[in-house]
Amino acid sequence: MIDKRVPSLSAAIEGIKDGAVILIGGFGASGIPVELIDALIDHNARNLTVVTNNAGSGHTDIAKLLASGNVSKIVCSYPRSAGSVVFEELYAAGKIELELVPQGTLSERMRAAGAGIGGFFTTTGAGTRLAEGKETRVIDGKEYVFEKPLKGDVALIKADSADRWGNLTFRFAARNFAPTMAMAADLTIVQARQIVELGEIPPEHVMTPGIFVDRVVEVPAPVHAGQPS
Amino acid sequence: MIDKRVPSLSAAIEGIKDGAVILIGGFGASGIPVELIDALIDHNARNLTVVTNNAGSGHTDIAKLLASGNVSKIVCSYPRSAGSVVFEELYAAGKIELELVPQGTLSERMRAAGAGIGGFFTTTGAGTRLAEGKETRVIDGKEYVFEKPLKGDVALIKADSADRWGNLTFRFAARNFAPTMAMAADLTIVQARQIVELGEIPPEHVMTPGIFVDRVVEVPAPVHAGQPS
Amino acid sequence: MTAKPLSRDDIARRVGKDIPDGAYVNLGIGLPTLAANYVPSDREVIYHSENGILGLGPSPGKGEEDLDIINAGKQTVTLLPGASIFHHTDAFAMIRGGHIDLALLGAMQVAANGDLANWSTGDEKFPPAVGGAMDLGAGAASVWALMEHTTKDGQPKILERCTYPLTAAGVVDRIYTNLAVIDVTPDGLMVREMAAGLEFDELQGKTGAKLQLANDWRVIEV
Amino acid sequence: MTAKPLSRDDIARRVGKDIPDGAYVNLGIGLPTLAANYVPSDREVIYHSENGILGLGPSPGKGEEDLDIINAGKQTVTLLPGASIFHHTDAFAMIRGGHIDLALLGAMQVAANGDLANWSTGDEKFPPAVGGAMDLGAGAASVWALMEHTTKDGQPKILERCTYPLTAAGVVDRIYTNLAVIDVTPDGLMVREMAAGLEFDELQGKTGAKLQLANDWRVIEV
Repeated sequence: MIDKRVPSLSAAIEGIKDGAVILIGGFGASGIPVELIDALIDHNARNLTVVTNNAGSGHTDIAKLLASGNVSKIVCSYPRSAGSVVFEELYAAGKIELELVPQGTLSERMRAAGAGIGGFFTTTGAGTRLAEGKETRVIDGKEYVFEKPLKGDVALIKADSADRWGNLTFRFAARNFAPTMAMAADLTIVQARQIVELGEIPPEHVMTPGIFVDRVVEVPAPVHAGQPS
Repeated sequence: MIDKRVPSLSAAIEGIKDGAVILIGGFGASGIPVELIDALIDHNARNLTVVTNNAGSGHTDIAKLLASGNVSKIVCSYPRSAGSVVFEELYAAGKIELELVPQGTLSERMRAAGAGIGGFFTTTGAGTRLAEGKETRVIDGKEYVFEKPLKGDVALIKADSADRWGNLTFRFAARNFAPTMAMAADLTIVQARQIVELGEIPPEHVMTPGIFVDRVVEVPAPVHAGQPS
Repeated sequence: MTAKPLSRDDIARRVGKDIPDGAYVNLGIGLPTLAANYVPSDREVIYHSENGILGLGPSPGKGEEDLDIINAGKQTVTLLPGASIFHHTDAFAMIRGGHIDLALLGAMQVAANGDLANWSTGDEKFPPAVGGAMDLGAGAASVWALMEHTTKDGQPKILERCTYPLTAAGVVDRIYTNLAVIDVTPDGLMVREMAAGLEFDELQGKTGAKLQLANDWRVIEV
Repeated sequence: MTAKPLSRDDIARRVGKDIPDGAYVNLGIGLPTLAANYVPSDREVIYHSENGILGLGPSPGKGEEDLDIINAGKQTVTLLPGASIFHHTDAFAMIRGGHIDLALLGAMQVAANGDLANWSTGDEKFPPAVGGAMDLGAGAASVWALMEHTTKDGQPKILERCTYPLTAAGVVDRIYTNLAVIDVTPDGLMVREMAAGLEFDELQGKTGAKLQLANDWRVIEV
């Protein structure tokens, strides 16, 4: 029997090791798995690399994780935004390493990891600082940059509905990075607003098939990122 | 106003030129746009390259297109199957060129074309005849083959529902190659069982966003491939 | 007659008139987003957002905001009938694959060859942030740069070569400023329109790259 | 005692017992598909099909066939509760990305180093066809090869090196034949089980590569 449901947030987070690469879904405040992040903070694994689009805002969720001192590196496209004070202080103090990746390349690199692609050529970033040191190639007269897969040890994902096989749906644009990150991690952990019976999600409407999901925990009234929890 | 609806199959097929590369959706008999193929046969463009998974069966749809003498090359993964007599005769007579591509690589190459990827490395085919003459690279100790994008001039797609913006849904596994082919062609032509009002397809259930679609024609009772038409 | 530079709203108004019917358009933050307000009402334009939306509608009414329906600037928006939702990787496949007809991007600098700089001043004190700018710059079928013609202290932002780090090389097709509308052509920068009362020499004086005045140039109408 | 080779159904029965609970499994056409019928009923296995299905169920009842619900062998199937549908590119991302735990593949030849040949005899008279075999061979986390131990005229199909064109290099983990169950290990081919009444020397005689007999070898039970 396949049952990916776990009874608690701490059980969901169990086993994450020091030094792990953690992919965290969300764009802006939409789709951020706040409760899983809080559980990760409590879990207290150290020296983490976090891959996520933004570097948090205010003092909750991702910003709170950074403030915990357990994140040594962040891989993202847009760390600097209104309220990204925690990140900016850590960065200014040299306490966090930043790998800046164009947003589409960030997503495509994770897809490559999940899809067994060893690397790909993209025009994004060609001729810019972010291509420095990278292999380039002219294809049909245009310059391309070679980008490598970006794999996670763990992905933290916020879903709307889930079933015991790990099939997922997402609310509107809370989908963003989630389906790609779910593919790209060895251990994909999901918080879902509701866990439904097998078959309740119509097969054609499954947004992330359960094969990409390892653990599902129900969080019936999730806090929206950036709001007080 | 954006209105991708066209009034007839012949209007849908209009303008396809001699020498065009035509991507045709479908796997086995599922998802094959039979009526569009028949219209293409009537249209009589010559010297076509057809990209599709199978090389037709019996004497209908893809087999009928091959029998028309208008296809000089087929790119596919599995041309030989029960009833692929038309293809086999043309092949034996040296009247059709075959480019054999592993099924996943076929799909991934079209995705690359649609997604602006200049090429990618895959383990599929490494060390086999189908990698002969191709660039290879060892990545993390495994051998990968470099594969290039595969772009279509035209894609012929069978959908279930469509709206005037070109948003599509598909019935069950009739989806197969369609979303990828829709991305990968300059001119994506769709036959849909029904054309619905804008907004009738819930935004989260759109399977191919209209941005990838150029023309939609309603074919209310499509013939299933391999069945008498 | 003294030159009458366009207001920020007027730049947006001028750009809005050029967004073609039926186009798939991605809007950068700020001026570009403003421009969408001025597209003539008889045109149907489909707006794309990097976070996986096609068919963005106007801002929601008060109390109708949905925090899971936001644009790339993280503002709440609405979905038009016909909208679709997809994941980030597909959203950027649309961009990189050339399916987005037009990206309207704010710019810090544009070079005569179409080089775009809009993500970094190169100041190492601040952490860099790029978002989807490089993807849009490299991928969109057409790129229009929107900006003030000069910096606040009067330095030109249109240059022979950008001094700021590039976002994408040779991608800008058209520049809209508070003083002019300029096409980037293989033969150089071609001024199509100038603000009322502006002399070409004055415009050239505020520009760090050689301009040519189109024979059929006009005064910008907003 | 004379050897009792397994029937085709018995090979499928033997394989079925080894398919683990909770596994994501892709089934090749023929013997592999047959094996699914013999998975113990207390196990839940999720079957994957290249054309974009997870959660394939048994054959539909007569009159209940849906021509848009088919497996990779183009037979109509059913969908279990919990099934999902996706497009071809995602289906192969699952395969190539190592998400499929196990691929059961029919084989023409297997080499001692795990090389698999199952798509072509190299005969140039016939058009070649590969389908998803190379993707599955290269991508699945584990590959089991299912086949008769020898050709119809008694030639070995397990060889030091394949003479047919390869499907994938060094990928087979286990071989199930009508005579034996053999693991492909870094130290060579290790016989885990033999058909009742079969002597090791006889098995070796029908095999074109050096075999080792595991200390704890057993008679195949079906």
